[in-house]
Amino acid sequence: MATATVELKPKDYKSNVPPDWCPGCGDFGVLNALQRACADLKIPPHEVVVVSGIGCSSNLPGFFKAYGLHGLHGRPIPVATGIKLANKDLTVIATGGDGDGYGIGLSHFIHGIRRNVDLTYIVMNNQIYGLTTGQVSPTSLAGMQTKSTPSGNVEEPINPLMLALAAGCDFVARGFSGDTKHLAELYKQAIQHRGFALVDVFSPCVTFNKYNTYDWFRQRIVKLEEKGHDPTDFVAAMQEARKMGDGEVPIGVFYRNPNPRPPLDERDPVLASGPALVKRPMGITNAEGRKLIEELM
Amino acid sequence: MATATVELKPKDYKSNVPPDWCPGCGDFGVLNALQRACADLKIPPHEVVVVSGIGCSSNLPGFFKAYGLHGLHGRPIPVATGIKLANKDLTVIATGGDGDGYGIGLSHFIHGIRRNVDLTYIVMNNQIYGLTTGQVSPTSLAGMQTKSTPSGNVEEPINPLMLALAAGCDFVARGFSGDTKHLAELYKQAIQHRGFALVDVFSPCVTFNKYNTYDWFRQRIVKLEEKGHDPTDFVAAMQEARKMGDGEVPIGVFYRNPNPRPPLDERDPVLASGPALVKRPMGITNAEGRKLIEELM
Amino acid sequence: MALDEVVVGIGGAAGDGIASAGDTLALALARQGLKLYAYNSYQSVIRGGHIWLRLRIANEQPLSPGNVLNCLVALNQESLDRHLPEIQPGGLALFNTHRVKRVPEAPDGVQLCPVPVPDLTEVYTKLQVIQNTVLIGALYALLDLPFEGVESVLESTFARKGQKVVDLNVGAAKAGYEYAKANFRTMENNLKPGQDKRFAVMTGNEAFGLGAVAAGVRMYIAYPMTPASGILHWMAAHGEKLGICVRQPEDEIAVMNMTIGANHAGVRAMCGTSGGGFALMTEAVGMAGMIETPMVCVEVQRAGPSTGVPTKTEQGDLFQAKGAGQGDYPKLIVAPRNVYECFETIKEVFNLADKYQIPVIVLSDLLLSEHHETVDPDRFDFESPGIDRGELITEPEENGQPYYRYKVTETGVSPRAIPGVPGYMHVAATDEHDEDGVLISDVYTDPTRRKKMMEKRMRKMEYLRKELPPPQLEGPEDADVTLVGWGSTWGVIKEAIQALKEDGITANQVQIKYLVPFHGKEVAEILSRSKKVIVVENNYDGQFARLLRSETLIKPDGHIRKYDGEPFEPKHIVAGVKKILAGEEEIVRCLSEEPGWRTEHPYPV
Amino acid sequence: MALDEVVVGIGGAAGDGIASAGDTLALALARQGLKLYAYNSYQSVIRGGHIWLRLRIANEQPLSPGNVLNCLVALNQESLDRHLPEIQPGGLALFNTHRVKRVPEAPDGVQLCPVPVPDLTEVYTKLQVIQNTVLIGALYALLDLPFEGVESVLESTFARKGQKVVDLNVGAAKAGYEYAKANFRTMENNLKPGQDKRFAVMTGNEAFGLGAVAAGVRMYIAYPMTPASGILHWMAAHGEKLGICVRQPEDEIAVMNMTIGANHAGVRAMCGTSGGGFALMTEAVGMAGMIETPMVCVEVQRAGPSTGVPTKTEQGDLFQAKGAGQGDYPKLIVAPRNVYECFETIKEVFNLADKYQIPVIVLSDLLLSEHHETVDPDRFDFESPGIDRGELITEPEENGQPYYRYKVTETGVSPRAIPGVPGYMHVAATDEHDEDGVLISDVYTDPTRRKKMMEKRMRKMEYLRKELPPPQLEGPEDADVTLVGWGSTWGVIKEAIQALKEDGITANQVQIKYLVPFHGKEVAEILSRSKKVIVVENNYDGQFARLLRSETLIKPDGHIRKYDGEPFEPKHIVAGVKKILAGEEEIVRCLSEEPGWRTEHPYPV
Ligand SMILES: Cc1ncc(C[n+]2csc(CCOP(=O)(O)OP(=O)(O)O)c2C)c(N)n1
Ligand SMILES: Cc1ncc(C[n+]2csc(CCOP(=O)(O)OP(=O)(O)O)c2C)c(N)n1
Ligand code: SF4
Ligand code: SF4
Ligand SMILES: [Mg+2]
Ligand SMILES: [Mg+2]
Repeated sequence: MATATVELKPKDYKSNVPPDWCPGCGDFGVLNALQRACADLKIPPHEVVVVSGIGCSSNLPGFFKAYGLHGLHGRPIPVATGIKLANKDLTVIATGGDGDGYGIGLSHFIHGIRRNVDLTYIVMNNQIYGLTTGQVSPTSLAGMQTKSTPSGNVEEPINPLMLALAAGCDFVARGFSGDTKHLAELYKQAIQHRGFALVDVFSPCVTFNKYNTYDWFRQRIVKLEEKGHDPTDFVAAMQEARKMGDGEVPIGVFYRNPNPRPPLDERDPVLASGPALVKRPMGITNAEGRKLIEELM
Repeated sequence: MATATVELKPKDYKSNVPPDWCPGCGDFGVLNALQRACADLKIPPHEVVVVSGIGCSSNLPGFFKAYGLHGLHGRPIPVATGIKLANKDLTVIATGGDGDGYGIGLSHFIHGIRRNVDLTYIVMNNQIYGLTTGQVSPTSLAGMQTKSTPSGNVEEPINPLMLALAAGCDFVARGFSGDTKHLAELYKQAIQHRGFALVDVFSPCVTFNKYNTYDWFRQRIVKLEEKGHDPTDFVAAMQEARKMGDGEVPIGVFYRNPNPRPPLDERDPVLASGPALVKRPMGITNAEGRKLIEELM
Repeated sequence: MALDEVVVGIGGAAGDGIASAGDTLALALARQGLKLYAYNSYQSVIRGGHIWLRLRIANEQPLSPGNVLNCLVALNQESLDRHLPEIQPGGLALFNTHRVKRVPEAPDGVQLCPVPVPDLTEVYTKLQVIQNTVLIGALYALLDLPFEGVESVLESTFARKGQKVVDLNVGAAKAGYEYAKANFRTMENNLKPGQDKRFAVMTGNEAFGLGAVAAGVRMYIAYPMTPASGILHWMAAHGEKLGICVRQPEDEIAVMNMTIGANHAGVRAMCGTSGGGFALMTEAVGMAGMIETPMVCVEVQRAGPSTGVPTKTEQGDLFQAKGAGQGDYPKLIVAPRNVYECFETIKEVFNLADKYQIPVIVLSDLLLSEHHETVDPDRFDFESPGIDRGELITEPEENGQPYYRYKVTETGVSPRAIPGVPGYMHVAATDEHDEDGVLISDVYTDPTRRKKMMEKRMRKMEYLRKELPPPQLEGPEDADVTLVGWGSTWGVIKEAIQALKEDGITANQVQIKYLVPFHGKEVAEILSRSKKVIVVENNYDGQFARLLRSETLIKPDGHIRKYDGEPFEPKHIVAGVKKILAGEEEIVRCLSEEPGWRTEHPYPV
Repeated sequence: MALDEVVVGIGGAAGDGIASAGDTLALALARQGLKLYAYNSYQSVIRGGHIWLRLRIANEQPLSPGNVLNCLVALNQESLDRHLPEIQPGGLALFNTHRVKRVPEAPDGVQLCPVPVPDLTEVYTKLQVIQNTVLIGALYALLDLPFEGVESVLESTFARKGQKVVDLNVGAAKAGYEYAKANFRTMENNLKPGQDKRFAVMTGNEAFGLGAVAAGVRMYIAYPMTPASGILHWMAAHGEKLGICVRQPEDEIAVMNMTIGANHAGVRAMCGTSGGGFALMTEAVGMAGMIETPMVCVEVQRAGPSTGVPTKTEQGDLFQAKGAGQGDYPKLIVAPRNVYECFETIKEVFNLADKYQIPVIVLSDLLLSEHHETVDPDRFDFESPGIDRGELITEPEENGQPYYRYKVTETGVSPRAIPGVPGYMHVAATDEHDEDGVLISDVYTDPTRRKKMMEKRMRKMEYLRKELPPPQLEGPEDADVTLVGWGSTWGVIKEAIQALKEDGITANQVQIKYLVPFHGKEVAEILSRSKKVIVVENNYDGQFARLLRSETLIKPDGHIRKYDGEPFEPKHIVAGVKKILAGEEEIVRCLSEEPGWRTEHPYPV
């Protein structure tokens, strides 16, 4: 991660396309916090790549001034992985919604953690499918009425933080888009973490989720740092992560492994030994090629 | 789950196709234990459906006398779900390999747990891709040399038991195919559990996995029941599940939720109110149809 | 000049409640016996953007959105600016003076009808969407239609919210109605409300849902995706009452595998998606072909490639459906041609899927699935032709014969036993297998057996083709030109033919419903008698024209294509036919080019 | 009658070490300047089953597995029983008396060569696979070839295991060699070992790997799948040395998305799979088309549908590749025709992918990818034509112009900046977008812009088609019949033509490499001059014939198809051509029907 010498402001990460989210949508907060975090970290915008899936939340790259790839529903992590492995000098941020990341994209999320590529993954968790006009999501609470569950959701939500911890994620945090200052701090830590980092963000959908509103969260949110949680304690992290639904919604850094696994670019012998792949010369000479053929002779 | 009135023997679940696994393959033990468990539970063979993916392990239904569906790589859980929802009177067992279930099929595994359909899921975990002649799997240990990682695996394995627990699975067990009696007991409990039940089985691949051999396991395996583990204690279960790789490999029932979530067929109002879907009459009258159209008039 | 039909356009932003305003209007008109066709052009955004709903109203059923605009209901400034220039002489523009500050000059003969909505209903200050109700009331007045239509709809819509809400809405509509009567000229027209027979207002997606009910479907499985979500929503809303289990799994791969599992276990299960979701399903569609499990999937096409223009219509997934999954296996691809056929098709294909034990892909598109039209309720027969499960074994039978699940037969179809039946145990495997289901890919392979099993499966295609009704020529035999289309363009082509006739060009039509298997011989025979053949399709590359050439060896004389996101209007086809007949172009690439469609790029670099 | 070429068949079970025995033999022959073509018929099982490896050996390069069997090396009883009847007069059968207990009657003129392996090497008791080495030594003797060939290969193969192991193996081979010399008649043949120039023994998959290296590929990403895994294994084995990052992600969806991500970031990244994996990738292939990111995927076809016969060959995925993903987008589908072209194609298509910013699908098949043949190392040029990245922006340039990633140009290609370059920031979106990348699906849509962008992308296809070399007619212009094939069948068709000539039928050949875009006009022109056109392809449904009809409007006079899992042999095509010319059949469905292929169903119900 390179840092710029010049001062950078959040507005330097603002594209000329104004966000088209519904007024009051939580995703505004996510965007603002990310712009602030990048500015604070002084990452030159052209060295940032924001990769998203499909969903309201996944429109974010269009509103963020940087390189962006607005890909397929559920696939930001593999795309971001490809980009990062090709050019480890970039700051690569994967982002999307709860349906995108915990529904159709769940496998990439868990395997992304396993691979431990140096990515920051931000999930705008509104517990609903927003862009498709309000169906149940894997994080929708049981009983929730949606267009696809008009008489109430009969499945229990999954707990992304528990899953991330169980999968071995070395940095696990949760924020709330109603508190962008706090959120920006989480992003900064996540971006600085070398390896796969998760920031799950409760980002209310004011149009389709009538259950998990700003008020709902405000009544329940507790900051982990304020209650003395030790983010290096795995078991404590698990215990805090289990709490969702118990009336208390903790936010903050749940877990930061004091002995984090080295990221893939340090472990893979090819990536580790030399500059970013994209900066290496291409092709080989006929003499070198001949040697490869000689193995078959 | 119906039980037969006549005595049933393991050989009643033996198809006329002899297994084609390599001599010594762990999957023989998995098959034998399953035949024994079904016999002990007296489930009439024609009321059992074994659904698998693709892999050496996934050939199992061919050797098991029952209904079988040998589907696509990674997809036994959704297929089994469709079958069980259509006919809740059947005993549906999903099975496959570690690549099948924890690699390409991981998302279905986690969401299968979330949906909590009454399935038993048996994973023949040999920590390798067997049928494709020996590539790294998501449960291969770090450093393991395989055809796709000739200089050693640079990724850490995922821990399926931790993931299952984090996903909210109410019955989580692990067996060893070298101890079929113990394994059959786990299967019986898993089949009797109403809801999604996982039995991960260490089932050595004698041909391609030269690391995790029978000997390797025999030196490490510890039975949970012998060390006084309380399977109703979630935190203890997590702690035992974390142990893989620490020199000790616990087997047995890690977790059995004392207050299990009701299975989907009890929660879904359509499934809950009446006989198996397949046994309900089909179609409606013109008068009933007319009412539906009148909503649009 | 009194109009025989009236096209009303309602324009606004997402969130302005256009869809429900349209629903109210459509239902009101239908209850009064009028016929209509409504199409909503919207964007993939929840708030903002420009939404443009057109309702074409007539005494006889219109079959397309039509060519022109007669009445504009502008819910915001932008809509007035965009569409005012399009209004035909004799038409009018209604708008709320509180939302529209700047009134552009109206074209000659177009009446501007500013309605001071805040003055007409005090609710407006709290609930701005009430403007829709007021304006619909006003429109009703200007179309000289009896107010009871609107009233009855508002009553039934708001009934469950109590009489107060009903009164409030009826009052708002009435205020608009009266204000308009008092202040504007009514528009002369020949619409004849008050016909006795009531029609329903239905979308293709609703018809698919109703068809599924008639077919005895017990499970509907889908992952949300525009424009297929309408089926999911209808099914979810009705499932509990009808005993249909509706599930939304984690992704489309799970959807397809679950659907196949359910069908395999003996229920009828259906799934639905759009192109991107279907791409993920293709591997499993091949599984259904291989294990010979019936399956029905509705693929509602939208404008691609990739995410594309998710709220726009296109017929661009024919090749995807045809090429779904590796290798050759029998399948049926059907494209219903109108709302009635959406209903009929589901009943029909479930019977065929069961009979031939094959996967069926029903190709719809956003236009067909989401547009509303009036339909005759009497044409929906839930009881006939009845449910035919084909050779399905659900009860044990003591015949002493061993059971071969994949028995080689003349037709390629083998009796299918479902799990749970004693005495018929077998394994259904995606690996190649012998008649008894045992793998022939594994410890032994046998080219002879492999060949036999491939031929067994593929033979079904010939029997299926013979069973399907071959396409028919509609219209005069000796026409100047034959228009060939497929699926949803049936109506608009029909109307174009009518318009061409008025211009002295006679045309007839072949509209293909069954795409795979294809009636190559029959179509070639029809077309060989045509003077000119023009293919009309809603995509760039002429996917259907390629199929047609392949199956009939006929080179069409011309092509009319559209891939700008908006559906064909009759005028596009009329102009295209003329250009082709005049030898000006071989491929006419249509565009919706009225000023109302154009948008300046709002964010300069 | 001294043979000009010898076909050796080695039969045994999985786990008997046939593949490595074949490798030893092939390398030995190649080192002695002989040419060979080897094909292994195996099953999807790790131990057991029946494996049947055929090596065709000649002085000039053979292009197919051939028609007959001359020498059998039977590693077990079953192999002797199966294949003994197939041996041509003058041929022989070698086997280990310890493994074969019952010797069936040999056909006339076939020499039975029982070798008492346990008596020849004491290692046998511990290591039964040593029988292969002994039998290869014996075979060498009976073919009258100089022992040094085998010796040199065993030396290099076992060098890293130490001199003792080398000696042991060489000793075993020598014992076999000498026993055979002493006890059996050598087989008269015209093979001329000792030619100076050494050839390499290469598979198509290895050639793909080498091609990727030459193309400057920096990442290879794949999920294991037969028969594409060979590329993964070669890349993994060489990646570290060559600086190529090799990754095996969780599934094929991740593979394709990662590959696109890597290409998007500016490296050349390749991926590979077979049909089932490709089915899962199709959605993302459409993404590459839409965001205009180059991508190269090798799809190695195997016998479908679904899991099918995973270790058998077929050309059944053409429609899947053509229909990959929803909607229309530009893509290139190429089917290399031989091992050299596997190498050349990768270099070529990476340049084309970069130039046109499109996804490329390279369609290989199990036959081409897994068969071994001798190749001239001098024909592998790693340096030419050189790497051409097209219009790629990797450094900032101060020109004061705003950057439009998707600028509309004459060719449809817009200069592409990779992430990290200051001043060129943009978003690549799968939604339809304007020239600057801003969505036109979202708050605004504009049919005019949508049409323009579709046309911009699709225009590339015309330029690409013009750039690709059109197919050529090979053979005499005025032949009796033209055989049209695609991809891997090039060699076997060529040999069939040779054989037909000997029977008095002249034939020529058009072998298509570029399938999409297709040179319809050029092919039609060639075929319009043909007396008869017969399409040869390795599938059931005539996928290529359908494409050909669509693109050329030519109805072939006949079809020769094979879909029993085994590849074409020249004789199948010869017989098919004769039947078609005689008017007996229009579609000839070939079968490998020698008794050796037949297997009794081993598990009666
Ligand atoms: C393969 C595929 N399936 C379905 C869709 C339709 N789709 C678009 S966005 C979306 C869900 C959005 O929910 P989420 O990811 O939570 O994002 P949100 O809109 O709530 O921010 C779906 C299902 C798609 N684009 N692609
Ligand atoms: C979509 C798809 N990708 C890849 C394959 C190839 N394949 C067959 S089995 C297998 C892996 C088997 O590993 P595992 O599931 O662990 O089973 P095992 O053979 O070890 O029992 C793979 C990758 C396939 N059949 N389908
Ligand atoms: S629908 Fe919900 S998630 Fe989407 S923009 Fe509106 S508030 Fe945000
Ligand atoms: S390869 Fe391994 S997993 Fe497969 S059958 Fe042999 S021992 Fe078992
Ligand atoms: Mg969401
Ligand atoms: Mg495995």
